[in-house]
Amino acid sequence: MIYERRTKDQLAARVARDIPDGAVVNLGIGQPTLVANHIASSREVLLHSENGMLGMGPAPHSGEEDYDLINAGKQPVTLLPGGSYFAHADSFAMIRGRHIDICVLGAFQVSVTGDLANWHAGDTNAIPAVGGAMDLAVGAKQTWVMMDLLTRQGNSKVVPVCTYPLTGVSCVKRIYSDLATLECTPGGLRLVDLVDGLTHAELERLVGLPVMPPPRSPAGP
Amino acid sequence: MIYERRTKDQLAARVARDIPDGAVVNLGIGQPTLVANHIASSREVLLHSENGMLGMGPAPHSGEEDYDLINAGKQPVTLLPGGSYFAHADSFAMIRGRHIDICVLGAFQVSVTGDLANWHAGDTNAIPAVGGAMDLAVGAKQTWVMMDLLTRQGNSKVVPVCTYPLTGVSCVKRIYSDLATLECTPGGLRLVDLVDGLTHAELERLVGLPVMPPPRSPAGP
Amino acid sequence: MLNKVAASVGDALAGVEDAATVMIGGFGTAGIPVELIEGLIAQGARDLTVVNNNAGNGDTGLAALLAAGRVRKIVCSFPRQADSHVFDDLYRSGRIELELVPQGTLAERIRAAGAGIGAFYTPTGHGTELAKGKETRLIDGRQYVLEYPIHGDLALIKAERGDRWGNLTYRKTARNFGPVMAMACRRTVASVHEIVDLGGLDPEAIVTPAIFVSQIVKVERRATQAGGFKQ
Amino acid sequence: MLNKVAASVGDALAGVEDAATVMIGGFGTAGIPVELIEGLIAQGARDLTVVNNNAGNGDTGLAALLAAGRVRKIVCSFPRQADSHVFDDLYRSGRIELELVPQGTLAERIRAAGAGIGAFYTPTGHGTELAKGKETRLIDGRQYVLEYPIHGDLALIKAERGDRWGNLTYRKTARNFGPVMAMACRRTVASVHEIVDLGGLDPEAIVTPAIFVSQIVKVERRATQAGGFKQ
Repeated sequence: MIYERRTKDQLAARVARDIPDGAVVNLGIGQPTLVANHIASSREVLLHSENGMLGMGPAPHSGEEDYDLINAGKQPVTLLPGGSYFAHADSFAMIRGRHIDICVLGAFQVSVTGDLANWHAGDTNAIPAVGGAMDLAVGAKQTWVMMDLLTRQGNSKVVPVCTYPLTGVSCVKRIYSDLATLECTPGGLRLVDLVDGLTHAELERLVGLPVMPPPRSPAGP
Repeated sequence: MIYERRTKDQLAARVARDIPDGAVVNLGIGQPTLVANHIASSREVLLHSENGMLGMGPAPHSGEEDYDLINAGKQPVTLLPGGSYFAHADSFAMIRGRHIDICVLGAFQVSVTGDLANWHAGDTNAIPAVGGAMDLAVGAKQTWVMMDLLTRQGNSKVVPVCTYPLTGVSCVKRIYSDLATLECTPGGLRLVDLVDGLTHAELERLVGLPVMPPPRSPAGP
Repeated sequence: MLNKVAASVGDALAGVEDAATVMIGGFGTAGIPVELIEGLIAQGARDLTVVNNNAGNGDTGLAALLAAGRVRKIVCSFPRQADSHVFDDLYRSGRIELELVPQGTLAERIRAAGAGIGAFYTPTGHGTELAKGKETRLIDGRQYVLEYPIHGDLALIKAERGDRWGNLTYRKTARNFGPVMAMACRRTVASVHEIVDLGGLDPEAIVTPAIFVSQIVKVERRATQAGGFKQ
Repeated sequence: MLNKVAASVGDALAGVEDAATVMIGGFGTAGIPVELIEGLIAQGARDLTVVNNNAGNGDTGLAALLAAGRVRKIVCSFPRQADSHVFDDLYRSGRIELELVPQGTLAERIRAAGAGIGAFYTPTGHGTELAKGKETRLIDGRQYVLEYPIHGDLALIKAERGDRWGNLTYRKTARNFGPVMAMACRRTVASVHEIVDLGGLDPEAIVTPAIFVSQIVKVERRATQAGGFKQ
């Protein structure tokens, strides 16, 4: 079988396609940030940044950066008309209070039942840092993960049980990866879609876990 | 002995005299509201109203009432330059978080150790209503009570133990009354001042409780 | 296009279900969403639990909702008022349930629901009748009472200006419970006196961000006390 | 006359005691009260506990305070950064204590201190290492962790405009931790870029009311990232 991994931009576009118009979305630091580039400008999606902003716009033109206006990744951004600023406690009240429709996060590991490990690679010498990951993981109405399916060593990042320290328990609903989109359910993994040329059987071999077929016909990649 | 009760205005003036410049003060509904009239306009005291205002000013001129601008007693008021509006949760965070320097409340009964009863006269047929009294009683840095010392029947409203339902436990620091000013201490009542002509002995007879003498010479009424 | 502007109060309130918990903003004459309450009466939902600071005044607004027999229970801090006769009669005849909550605890329990807090310890009410049967805890030498969030199905609030995303500002002390009630309910409907273009509200001065608002509807400012301005 | 305007940063920071808990606002480049941190270094208090979202960047500001050996413990959500070498060295050599707190829990614990809440249950962190040893509780089918307030002796925050009563507004995302830190400390010092006459701030748009502020001091806007504007 010949199949190609989704590029980072293809993956971001795949995630963007599933975000409903009008949704309030928090995009985590790193790869999830790319999703914003793939939401058509004709659509209205409200981007929330946990440092205190709703209605976040794109990066400013070079030379127009305002270092009082940054996103959670500490990069200069802009605010759209209709956007608002608020304090940290209010921003995390939005998150914890389940007002964010979708949060997209990176991950080191996700378990079949949706446990998430994304804040600490388990190296006991590393200086730990958690930021808003734990709040987002359990607070959003839906937490989606965006990651490569396999590590560089070829091991599945979707695992029966996370071995890295947890960020949240049973919180991931969907995994968008370079090879497939999966849903975490109480009964285990369920397939949403695959890249062209990758078979269900080959996916199960790569993940090393059973993957239930989609309830109906899967959406294209 | 001949003595005269302080009038309501004299009592309000007595309370006003003890409020330091720059203090943040919440004046309860009813008699405590009068205190505002006795704070000299040359002084700056920040009045807090628990419905969401700091820097409350006097009543508006007749015909200039704005019914979106009312105090906790639901009377039209004004806002001074430097005043601010905020929501209920923030307003009670100020109260509960001990940011109000002084709160002045009315009372049915106060115990020698500062228990306060001011929300319910104990009539089982009455419809109960508490408002912000319990928050104010325990939240302010200092809770002062302003009341007549005796009921119409001549019974002391300062009691060994409150018989009416409590508003707060050990929360009253000072009692400003028509006959005397008293402090509630863990050791019992202590005299601050008396109206002219009333003796310490006669006060103790009226209250029916021992009253410690002031630590130093009492201030005049 | 994200457009939360409803064409009418009737449209905004379609589908309110029986037995819903409805939070209604307002304190005294300020911030009562009179038109939305009238809309709820017209809409017809019954067996409601209402969360409000008071329990209605005179014969209009919340008092009219009570008089129409739509309210099973009221959660409030100060039901008894000079003109609360509608509530008083229902209460004395056992036809309405009352949960009395200190005002600050009411605001904080509503905020807790909106902020995803499972429960919190407050010093307010400790040692009083209103804390009877509640868990208490000594923390750092001070006694606290455990209080739980109040979640709502619908919030009806009165704001001043709004835009099509649902951002809101308020006017003076009419702000009161609006911001926390908007956070605590699955659906929040706000009346406004003015709808401005997107970007027409100062992003530094928006009090309730769009995320907390489901629909807004424009109502005319009335020449009444509840309307705010004297005219 | 109530005048909270300090003549200088030095005046504003007089009397900070050793072993104080100092909350310092800022997130990334936004809202760091650089001049106040420099003032604290000059003032000389030591053995401090610092509460901040991060643990310093580069060699200035909080990193300089750490490098000067003034900080015993830091409470933060995200110490590790590309340029957090000062903290990293202190931490690896065991010369600084770290309490790692999820960002939203950090903000809420600070708010709880300011709002008089004795403790609260949050879903954040349940089942993770950061909740180890903490009380948990099942509420309405969901697991929560019990968290306690963080009280401070001194808050150093960066605001935009202020008046002599101490009212504050902020600028864009520089608002971040300022409003809650101002609530949670016995003493709050805010730097502002402009001091306006009383009444010069819109009462509807004041973010931190005067009640939470002890002193304000004017600092010039710098042509640096931390200053906000590019110049």
